[in-house]
Amino acid sequence: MNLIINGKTVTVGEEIETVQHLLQAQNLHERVVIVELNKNILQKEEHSDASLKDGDALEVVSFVGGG
Amino acid sequence: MNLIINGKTVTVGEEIETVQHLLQAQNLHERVVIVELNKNILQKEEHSDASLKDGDALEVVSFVGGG
Amino acid sequence: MNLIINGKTVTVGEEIETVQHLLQAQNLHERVVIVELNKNILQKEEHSDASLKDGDALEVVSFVGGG
Amino acid sequence: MNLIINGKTVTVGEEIETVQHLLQAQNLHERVVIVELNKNILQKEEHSDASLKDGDALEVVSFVGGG
Amino acid sequence: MLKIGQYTFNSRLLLGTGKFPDFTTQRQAVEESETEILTFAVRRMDIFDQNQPNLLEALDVKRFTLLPNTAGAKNAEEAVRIAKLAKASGLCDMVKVEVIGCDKTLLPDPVETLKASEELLKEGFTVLPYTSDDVLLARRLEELGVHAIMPGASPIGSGQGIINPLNMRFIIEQSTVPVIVDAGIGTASDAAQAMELGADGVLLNTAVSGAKDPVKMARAMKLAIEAGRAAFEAGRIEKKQYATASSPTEGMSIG
Amino acid sequence: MLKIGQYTFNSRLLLGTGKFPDFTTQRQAVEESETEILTFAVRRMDIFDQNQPNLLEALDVKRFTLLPNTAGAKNAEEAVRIAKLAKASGLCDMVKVEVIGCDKTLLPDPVETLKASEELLKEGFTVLPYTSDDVLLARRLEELGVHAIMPGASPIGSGQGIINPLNMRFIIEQSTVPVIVDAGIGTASDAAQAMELGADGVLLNTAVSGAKDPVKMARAMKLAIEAGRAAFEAGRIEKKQYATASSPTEGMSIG
Amino acid sequence: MLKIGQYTFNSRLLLGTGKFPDFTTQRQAVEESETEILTFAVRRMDIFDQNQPNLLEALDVKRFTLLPNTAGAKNAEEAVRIAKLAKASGLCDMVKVEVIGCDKTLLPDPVETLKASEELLKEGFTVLPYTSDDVLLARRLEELGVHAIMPGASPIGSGQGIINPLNMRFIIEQSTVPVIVDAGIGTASDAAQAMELGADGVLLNTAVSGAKDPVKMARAMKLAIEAGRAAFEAGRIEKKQYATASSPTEGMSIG
Amino acid sequence: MLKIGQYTFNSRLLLGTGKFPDFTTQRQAVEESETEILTFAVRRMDIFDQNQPNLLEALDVKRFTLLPNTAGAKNAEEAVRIAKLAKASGLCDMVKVEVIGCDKTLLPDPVETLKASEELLKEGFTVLPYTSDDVLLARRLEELGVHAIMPGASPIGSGQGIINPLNMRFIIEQSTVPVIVDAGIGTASDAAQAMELGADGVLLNTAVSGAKDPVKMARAMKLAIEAGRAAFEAGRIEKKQYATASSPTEGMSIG
Repeated sequence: MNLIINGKTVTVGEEIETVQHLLQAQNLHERVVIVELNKNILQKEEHSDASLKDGDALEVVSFVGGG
Repeated sequence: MNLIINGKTVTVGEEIETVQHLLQAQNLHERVVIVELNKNILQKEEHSDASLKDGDALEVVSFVGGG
Repeated sequence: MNLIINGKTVTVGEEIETVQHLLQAQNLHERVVIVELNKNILQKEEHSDASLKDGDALEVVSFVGGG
Repeated sequence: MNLIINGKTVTVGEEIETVQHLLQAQNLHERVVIVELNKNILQKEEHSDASLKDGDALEVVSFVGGG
Repeated sequence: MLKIGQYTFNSRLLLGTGKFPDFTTQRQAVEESETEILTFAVRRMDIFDQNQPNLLEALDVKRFTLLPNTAGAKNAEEAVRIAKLAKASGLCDMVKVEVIGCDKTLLPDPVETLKASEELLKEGFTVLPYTSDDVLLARRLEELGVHAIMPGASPIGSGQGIINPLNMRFIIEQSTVPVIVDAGIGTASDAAQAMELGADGVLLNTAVSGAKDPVKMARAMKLAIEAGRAAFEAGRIEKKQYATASSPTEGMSIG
Repeated sequence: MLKIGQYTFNSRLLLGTGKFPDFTTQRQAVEESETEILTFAVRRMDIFDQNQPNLLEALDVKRFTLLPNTAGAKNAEEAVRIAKLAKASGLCDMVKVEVIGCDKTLLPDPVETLKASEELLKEGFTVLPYTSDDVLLARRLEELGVHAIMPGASPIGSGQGIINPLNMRFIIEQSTVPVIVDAGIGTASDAAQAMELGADGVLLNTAVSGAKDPVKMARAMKLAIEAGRAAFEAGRIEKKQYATASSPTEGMSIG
Repeated sequence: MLKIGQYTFNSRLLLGTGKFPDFTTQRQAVEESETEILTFAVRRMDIFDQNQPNLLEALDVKRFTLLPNTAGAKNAEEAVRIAKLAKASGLCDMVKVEVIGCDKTLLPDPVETLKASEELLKEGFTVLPYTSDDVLLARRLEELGVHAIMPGASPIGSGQGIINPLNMRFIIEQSTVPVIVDAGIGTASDAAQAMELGADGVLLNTAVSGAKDPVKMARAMKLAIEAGRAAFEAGRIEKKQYATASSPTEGMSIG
Repeated sequence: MLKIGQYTFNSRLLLGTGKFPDFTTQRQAVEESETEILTFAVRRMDIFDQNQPNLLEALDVKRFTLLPNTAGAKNAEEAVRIAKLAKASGLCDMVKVEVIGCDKTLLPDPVETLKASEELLKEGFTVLPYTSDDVLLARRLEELGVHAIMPGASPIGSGQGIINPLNMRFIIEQSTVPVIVDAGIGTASDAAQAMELGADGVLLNTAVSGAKDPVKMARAMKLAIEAGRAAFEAGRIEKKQYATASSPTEGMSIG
């Protein structure tokens, strides 16, 4: 399945059915990660129910140093 | 006839039929005077055609020192 | 005996034979007092030996608030 | 004859008998030149009487731009 | 040459007409200043008072470009109305947009100033807004199409001069329309500094009318603005922390 | 009118002659500045170099009062000698006493400056010492009988302008001889400010000779000094923290 | 106690987390500063780079209130989106509204800042807008209901300190919500001055992270803010032009 | 550690004891300031007035190093005499040389200050002259062998802070003995600035004793001096005219 993550097309395995799966696969589920799925910002608790389908566009952002 | 000039009610003679008459009566027709008749700003050349009727509200303003 | 203390003439009893006596008489011997006897500045330990005679001029100064 | 001019030893012809001669030889007699002969500052009018002998030390200065 | 909209001027001094001790002093000060632009306010007049002095008649208005302000307006609507009244005099189509947001500081309200400027531009006025030294606000006004930007040096009549020369320079650097430093000028060196920063002109009033000798101060301001402009064009030396000799340092030890 | 010793001048600008790009620019700058007093330094010359340019001959010295400085002197003795050499030219009896105590800041040595001034006064010179803005040092110099006090605005050639206007005002208020602000002037508004503080004149060099366009800057300085003087005489408005309307505040609400 | 919205803090220092040489230095600087509020930016992450360091994990975020900024937003819409993304982390509901209008000066756009603040207030955020020192703009923001006003002292990272203390004081005097001086602080005395003007807090970043020794500078800032606050509460002496003796002037002539 | 002559101190604050509202406030202010050096003046006392309060007895003098000043002296001779009187108390051998040359500005006389310092050094005193910010005068004093230089920030009690930071820095850079900024400090940020310039200490009096709350201001000054010193040691960022982002500028456009 193809996803557009932060503007780049990425192919992920079929086992990745939800945003939560995607983050777990990268070991990010424990970390501060914010996901926007098809322009819809997800709260942390929505990650597990947010199912992914081919062509979905995700923004994945975090906090970095800033003033 | 009663006019409301700059907020105050003033009684003027029947011979005052236009804004021009009003200004002439006060010797102001030669001077820098701007008249608003019933919220409608008059150009200088409109003064002579602007007829006055009882109860008309006029604003009469001029230039003063300012920065 | 007359002394000139800080510019003013003062009469003191015969029992006042030294600067130390003078200070003791005013209960100042324990305090921070600096004495100049006839233009000669006395160290604290010299007070008891500094004998006074009629007409001696004394400056008596102390510390006050200052910046 | 040797002269020390501004610290440098210079040999000049026998015809140079005065400061005036020296300046004329260099076409400086009309210009703003100040001469000190053996630590003695000369006024302009003294130049013609100031005779030079072997070993004399001269300072020759002028005005330059300054603030 | 100072160009504002379709107007051009030799003088870079815009002079306010408020608070002069008397008309004679004012007329002489205006003369000495060699200004070509005079600002005015619009106010109700008592038409039944014959002897009410009239400022304009004390001056030969034909010789000046009149710049009425919208002082007194608390919002865009009032400002627009005052501007239209002024224009109805047939004497001017320029206006200084002045919408004060605070009686204590007499500083302008950014939102209403933007609104009023936009509206008056639609109405075809030549628009000169009095604004703060907010750099992006100045840019917004320029984007609307105003004919000049008039940032304040410091509060009106305070005579504190240019408190923030950095913002002033930023506004001047970014602007493609003339920048006229307005309000807060206290003395000649303030006006010169404004010009040295690259301003196209200076608008002042109290600094002249409130001086002990307004006529002489008018002349001082004229000279200062010419001086500041010349210095700006001449290109000043850079500031250095340490010193640099003006007299030669070599060959100093004489004898 | 500026009076220094027995001399009187219409111009209040004293111009240094150092570091101009070329003699032509210098001559034009001198013209534009309308100065009547030119400063110079005294240096050894190479009498065997015919073509060595001579500054004075590039100018019609008769038209100017010459003010040689003692730049290069490290102590009073050297300063006195340089002054005497200058006087021996028969062209001047004025001298700018300049005894530098530090090569980095080029600031004057107070003790040697006092000594040199005292000695030169004995010798009958018209003495103008360059000094710091130390108020009591200025008073000491005046007590010696110097003909003018020349406090520095900031380090020579630094162009930082008047760093301490308070000391400058104190010096001006206490002085009965002319006070000429010397050194540190960077641009026109600095010169205007000096005059607004009440100075009797300004001596500058690098601000003009180092400008991109020295001739235009010379003109800017001339105008600025006139502007500042006029502003000083006119009596500026006081600075206020808050604003004061220049347009009438009453009868504002129109209709 | 500093109260912002429903939050209260003992420290009046808000510390940015940008541009520290390394996480260790940053952690120590944060410790020394004793700040309780840390600002952050929101950025895309590369989810496929495991070792990508995560700032928050370098700090014990539970101990701090997080204040994400909307840096990078060019308009209100982008700012609102960044704020919502930050809030979706579940870690914060405060936001520093930062809509930059110019890349060179990094000064804020007044119109977009107003829009973004209004929208985010509707969304229930605790809103702290970074704004210029435009006094009426600050008032407009307060009228919208923002929880604190954050006027810039000078351009971000410029270290120029408070260029316009007058506007800063006006903003502080008129505000009923906390005023936090944000941007431009260069060193400890700048922070102290901000507090002496009556500011409720100071937000800084580069002054600490860019110092040669960020940890020591963090401590300097903590002390300076306490010093400035204490001085503000203590009530400073008035400035006088002339001197006033601190030692008694009477009875001076001894003998 | 501040070393003056053979003395060393942890605190860099020297506190004057003049003009406190009462002894209790003074004692508390001294406590809060954590100063280790107290300045005093020497005056005639009325030995026949028993209840005459004695300042020293209100404080535990053993805990402090006493620094009597020579205030009141109009010349070197008077200063030397006052210093000797102070020393005869057996409580101190340090002295603040203070020879005032002008009652209006209370600025020091350079010549008499040099003379008095030279004489007192001969007499074996630890000499701390109060001087102007004249850079070469400070060097002259150091050449005499004084144990610290104490340049004034602005006139005594004026609270104007450091008017000429450039001279102050020059003095600090050239000095091999401690430089203590004395006189003119008005509030905490002034003291912090003095330390940021690299001063070794600050001497103040009126700023604390004249504050509405002297005790709190004493604490403010203590903190400010620590803050300023830490900032000096930390190495501040350089001032830049334009801005530098603290948040990352790359990867800003999100989605």
